[in-house]
Amino acid sequence: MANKQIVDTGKPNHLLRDRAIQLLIYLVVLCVSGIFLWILLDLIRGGSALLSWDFLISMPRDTGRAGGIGSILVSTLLVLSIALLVALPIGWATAVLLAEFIPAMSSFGSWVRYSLQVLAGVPSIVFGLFGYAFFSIYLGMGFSILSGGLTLACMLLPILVSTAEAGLRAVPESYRLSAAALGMSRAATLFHVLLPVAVPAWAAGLLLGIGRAAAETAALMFTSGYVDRMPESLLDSGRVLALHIFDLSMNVPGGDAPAHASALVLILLLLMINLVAMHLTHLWQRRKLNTE
Amino acid sequence: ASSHKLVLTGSSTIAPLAVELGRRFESLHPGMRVDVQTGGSARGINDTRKGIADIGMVSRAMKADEQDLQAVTIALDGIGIIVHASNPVAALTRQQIADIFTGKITNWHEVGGKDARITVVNKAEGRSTLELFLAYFQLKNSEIRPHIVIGDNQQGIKTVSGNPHAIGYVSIGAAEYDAQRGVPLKLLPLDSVAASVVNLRNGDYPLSRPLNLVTRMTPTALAKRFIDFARSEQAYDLVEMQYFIPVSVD
Amino acid sequence: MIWWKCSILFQSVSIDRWFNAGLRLGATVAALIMALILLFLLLESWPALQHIPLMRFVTDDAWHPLEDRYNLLPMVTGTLYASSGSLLLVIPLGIASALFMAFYASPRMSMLYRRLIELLAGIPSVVFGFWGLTTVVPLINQWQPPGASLLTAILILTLMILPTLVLTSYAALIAVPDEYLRSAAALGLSRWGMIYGVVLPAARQGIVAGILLAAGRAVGETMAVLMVAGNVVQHADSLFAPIRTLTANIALEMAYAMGDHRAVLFVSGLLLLLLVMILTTMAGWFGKEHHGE
Amino acid sequence: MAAQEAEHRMRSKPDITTDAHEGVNPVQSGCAQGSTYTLSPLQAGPYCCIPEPVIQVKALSLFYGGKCALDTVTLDIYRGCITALIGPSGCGKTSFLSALNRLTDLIPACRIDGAVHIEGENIFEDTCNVQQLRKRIGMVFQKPTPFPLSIQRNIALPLREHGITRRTDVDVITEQVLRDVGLWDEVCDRLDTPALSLSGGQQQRLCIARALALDPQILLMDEPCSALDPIASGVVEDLINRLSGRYTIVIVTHNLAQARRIANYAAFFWVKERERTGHLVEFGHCQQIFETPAHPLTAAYVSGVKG
Amino acid sequence: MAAQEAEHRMRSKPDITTDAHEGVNPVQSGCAQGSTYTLSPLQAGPYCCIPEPVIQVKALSLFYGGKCALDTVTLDIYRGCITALIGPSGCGKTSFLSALNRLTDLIPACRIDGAVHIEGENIFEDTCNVQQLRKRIGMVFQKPTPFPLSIQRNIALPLREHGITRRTDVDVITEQVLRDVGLWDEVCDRLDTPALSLSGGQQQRLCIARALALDPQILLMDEPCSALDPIASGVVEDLINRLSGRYTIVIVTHNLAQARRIANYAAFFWVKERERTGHLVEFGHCQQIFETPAHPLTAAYVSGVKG
Ligand SMILES: Nc1ncnc2c1ncn2[C@@H]1O[C@H](COP(=O)(O)OP(=O)(O)OP(=O)(O)O)[C@@H](O)[C@H]1O
Ligand SMILES: Nc1ncnc2c1ncn2[C@@H]1O[C@H](COP(=O)(O)OP(=O)(O)OP(=O)(O)O)[C@@H](O)[C@H]1O
Ligand SMILES: [Mg+2]
Ligand SMILES: [Mg+2]
Repeated sequence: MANKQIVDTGKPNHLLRDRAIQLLIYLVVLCVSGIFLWILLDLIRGGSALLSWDFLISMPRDTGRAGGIGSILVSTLLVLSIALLVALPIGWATAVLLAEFIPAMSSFGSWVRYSLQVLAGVPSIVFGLFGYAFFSIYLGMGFSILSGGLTLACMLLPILVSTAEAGLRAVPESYRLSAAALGMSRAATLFHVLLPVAVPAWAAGLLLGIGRAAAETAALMFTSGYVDRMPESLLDSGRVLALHIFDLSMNVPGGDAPAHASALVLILLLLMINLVAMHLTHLWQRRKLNTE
Repeated sequence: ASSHKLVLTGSSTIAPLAVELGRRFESLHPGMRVDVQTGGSARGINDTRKGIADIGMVSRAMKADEQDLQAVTIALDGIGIIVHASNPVAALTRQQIADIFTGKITNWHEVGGKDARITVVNKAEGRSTLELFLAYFQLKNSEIRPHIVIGDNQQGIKTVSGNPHAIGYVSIGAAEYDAQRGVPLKLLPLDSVAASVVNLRNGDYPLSRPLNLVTRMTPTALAKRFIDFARSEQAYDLVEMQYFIPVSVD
Repeated sequence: MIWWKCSILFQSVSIDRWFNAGLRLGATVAALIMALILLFLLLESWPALQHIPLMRFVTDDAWHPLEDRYNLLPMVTGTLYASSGSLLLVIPLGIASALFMAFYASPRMSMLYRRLIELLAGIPSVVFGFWGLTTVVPLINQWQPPGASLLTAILILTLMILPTLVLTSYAALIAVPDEYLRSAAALGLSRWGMIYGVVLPAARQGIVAGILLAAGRAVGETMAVLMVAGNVVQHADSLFAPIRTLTANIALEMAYAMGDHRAVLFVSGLLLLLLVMILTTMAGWFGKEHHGE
Repeated sequence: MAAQEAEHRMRSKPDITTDAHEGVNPVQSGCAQGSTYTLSPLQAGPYCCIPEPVIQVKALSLFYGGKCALDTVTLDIYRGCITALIGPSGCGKTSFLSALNRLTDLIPACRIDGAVHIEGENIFEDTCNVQQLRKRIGMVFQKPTPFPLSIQRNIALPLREHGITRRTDVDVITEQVLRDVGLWDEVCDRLDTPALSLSGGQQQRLCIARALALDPQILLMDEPCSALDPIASGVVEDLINRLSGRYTIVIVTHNLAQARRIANYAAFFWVKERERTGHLVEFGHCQQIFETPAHPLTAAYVSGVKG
Repeated sequence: MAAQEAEHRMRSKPDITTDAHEGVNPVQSGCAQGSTYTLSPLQAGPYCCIPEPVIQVKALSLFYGGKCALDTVTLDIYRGCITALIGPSGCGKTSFLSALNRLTDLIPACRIDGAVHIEGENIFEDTCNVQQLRKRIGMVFQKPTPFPLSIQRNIALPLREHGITRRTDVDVITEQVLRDVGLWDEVCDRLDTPALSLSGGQQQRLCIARALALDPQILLMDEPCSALDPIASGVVEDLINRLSGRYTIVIVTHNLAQARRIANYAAFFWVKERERTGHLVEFGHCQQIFETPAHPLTAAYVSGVKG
């Protein structure tokens, strides 16, 4: 046919182009996976020998060269929980407010949004400086798990808000309209209709936040401190895993093997949190929504 | 700081030692807590002045404007020049080192090594190791032409051990620890005195520094007890384990 | 009994009001944090700002704070070079990865790759820095000494921010309505034609948001860069020249700084904050313009 | 009328006494026999389209941002009657409906001038309880919009919200409204499956059922049949016919034949070419609008287009 | 026929020579005068519904996961004719259409048995060039689905993709197809605005124009009018009438009156109650299906429901 000719002249290079792009994309993926597997393998090679249950529960000795990371795990979890306990309510409340309760263009809304966007771009070390100046010195918390947790909470806020807000915005407008038309209050609409739909996005944001928080070094250097003993209260200083890894590799001669092992533990921990959170989200959504 | 808790902050060189000291101190005095934070000597001074810390750790001699604090030396440490183990250069004169660091000598073959560009590893501004090094070679930091600037000791060791043409300087203790465990690293003698703990102890090695614990003029009873403990013979083995030199109490 | 029913209604109205108040409180706190950060950075850097004229931060001949020379400019360029370099690399890599997960891989592969990327998102930056220091730097050193350089910084940064970009743009890609895909396919568009012509424009906003997020991380990353960038305060004249970024400078010197030196470091923190504020404002304008069209 | 009223009250307030519950019993037994019950009382109820305005729209103008979408509409809607809104796309029919139950509140840029009195009360006043208002005014959208919940919960959720929480009451009402829309037989064995797994027509009927469950006085329907196949559409149309009299119904439809079949009154909207502002051209008895339109535009529209 | 062919060639191959471009010139000048041009040649073209099958569907079965959605449909679709698919919701009309241009490939869980021959070639064979196939078969969906691009780019994008890249060619074709669907006058001064800012009816016509731009031989339309108001719907219906003969059209519609008005052939699908499997009940001339249906189900459907 007449038009076939045109297409036939166009066709081969399209096919070629498609193939080439596909090849490129596969190459990129191979490269990325390759490099990441390389890092992981390096870590495993360096640290797997040390990894054992004992390593997880015993205290570090000899500045971390010997012993385990028991106290450090505890500090890490404490700092993380404080950060989440503080950041989640504030962050999610802000997200709900921004997405559901005030018009996007209102001055309060745009002010909040602007400051969150700035916060999202603030380097973690600046958070560290701020936490040191505000929580540790001005509020007198000293080097403590509390101060570190609060600093991290500030850092997590923008991530939590933006993911949760995006999740809510992705819920079709029609749900809101029909809920309103049924005379439901906005709070009820939120809890019974919007949240169940948005929850995977929230969970993803939460996970992203936990990942960031657990891997954070710079913000905690000046706030939660270096002490590697078992914390007895929230006002004690406690060294988190990422900082432990940093210290072992930068400051302790012969600290490489435990640093590798600690990094492995951190990654496994994140993986576990990831899987558990995904599972819980799924269960919850299923219960709420009766999806099959 | 409460009556049963001691907070130490300051030099990252002393911190590992202080942690071990604290651990033993705690076992001797149940109910005590010793918290050690690292950072740098300046932070030790700062925090002690502000009262955030009971004791500051300072890995250099006290300066003139720091006479408001009371310093006690608990150990000695040396600074050693390090190169990669594969570097054929066995020794450098004081002048050669100064020239290398100021960029007048840029190739190893000028000092009898292979034909390769020298990578100068310097420390970041403010570190006491840097201050000591500069003072010894009578240089100013602005004269140094570094290729890499590092923070902590281990970063220096990792940089030099990963680069056959690098030259840097770190705490002798740390370097010796790693060198003995197979890290490709070589300590160069200084003024033809081998950089080793032994020579440091003899007092032969020229580039050494005191490791101080500082307090405010009237230390708390607890801080005083800890400092006394740190200087006592009970702590010698801990000091030596970190490759430092205990100072003998008279 | 009727009052009971009324009270429920009344409750749900007042719940809305209380709820709204609570939310506003939370949002105010969130917004105040930025103000607080600004305030405290200003307070801490005040001693320096008071007697060091602002111009000196750009006109001094070098960065030797102990010798009273405070030129921050080389570190600003260092930050810009490193982050824009890594962005240049990460944008194609990240989007290609996201496309792979959304349109090229089988569901299983996609899941696997996604897990891998999620894992990487959680690897602490220290580990990247550590790996760069012991693996990448020596490699590059063999080729162009000293190894620790702008290039290594860019490479390591790229690896670090890749997961952020991949995950966000993947989310944006799969949010593109199926209808677009269906009608594109029905028009006989090839896979790439569909992606380039329809999917990417439709997902543009999400992807740009991801890029901004990644850019934020690139500018703010401290530890990894500190370990691999060489940290020499200079304007980089080639990819192989060592550089120092503003954040690395703070981390390197903060612990040892006193007096003016310390205050100047806070000034550089302030500078970073201002930089971010300006970028955010610009992004806002940009977004608005696009919105308006 | 009175009997019907009583039955309404019983349904919407089942917690008055336990007697009320027993009073509902016959309904249940009736249901078990088939769909006879729900059809009969409705059909038996008096057909009462009373020329007494329930909704009085007074000079209503509606703006999106700066743009005027609806220009000074004045219109009465009569109790128990079916009023059809017709007109081309974009003439503001949906906007008009949304203004009646203040759904426009949800659109930040939307501003309203004028007044709408429902049972004599101006709904745009601050004293108006919006949730209560929306309970009284049911709305059905063009696209079926069930919540992503189970069928059962789709109906139970708004009931809960309005204070009907007892399990048995909710179940009774659920069955009743599902029968009303002819969905009961199709879904009674899978009330727990997601509503989104229903077909389009079923979803739409579920939405109507959901609106009916709150026992509103007024029902706003925005092209309820346009997404449906003829069978489902016929069912819904029948349903609307049965509901009239009991409810005041305002329906938007593009299907003129349908409007003609079911409506008592019709309002014709038109949109000006240039400024794209919608306005009311003509309002009157359905027959009058379709057979003796007063305005040439109306005449052109009702005759010229293919339904 | 021959004249028409020539005109096609001109349109779809504007880069043959520069003469071709001049040949198109009268079109442009014609356009400037109004929509006379596009209407006249099409209407002038011979009405050619030829009883020669273009599409032969042979025992087509379609499964979603394990569930059979369409059961052994065998059907011929004739060249240049309009074939209407009617039937209740969920009977598999959309699925059937999607199978014809292998859009079902996009649904991972979807499996197909049987064969579809288009111009004698089995499209389910691996050798079939799917993109080429889909270019030959235009499709319009129930919901308007313009891409989130400008109006201009919505049409230019598929053209580019199929090798028509010269700016002038693209512009000529764009104008022509927009005239074909009667959209040119409405949008000619704002071709660069986002297509999503158009009204529903305009969007749908844009989608039709987009499909026409590729100059397909076959046009599949899935309820193209259901989202439209009567005016827009009438315009589209006219358009379909004009396109018949030139294109082979398969249209799904819920509007039986419409089907009756425009279709040459009709196929009636039904869905079994229990297993929800769709199947073809009857296929024949439109008149026959509507007036003398062979199957009682068909009879019930075409008479019993209100269009
Ligand atoms: N949320 C909104 N923001 C801005 N403009 C809007 C919004 N909703 C509707 N409009 C505009 O208001 C006008 C009237 O829209 P409306 O939806 O009321 O029309 P309609 O009569 O319901 O049309 P249709 O028959 O297509 O549903 C249109 O021009 C439309 O573009
Ligand atoms: N992607 C899918 N996955 C699983 N099942 C599907 C999918 N699409 C359609 N179905 C099912 O296949 C059957 C036929 O659907 P189809 O959309 O073809 O019906 P239809 O005749 O077009 O209906 P309507 O008139 O409502 O558009 C339905 O039961 C539907 O639930
Ligand atoms: Mg509408
Ligand atoms: Mg369909």
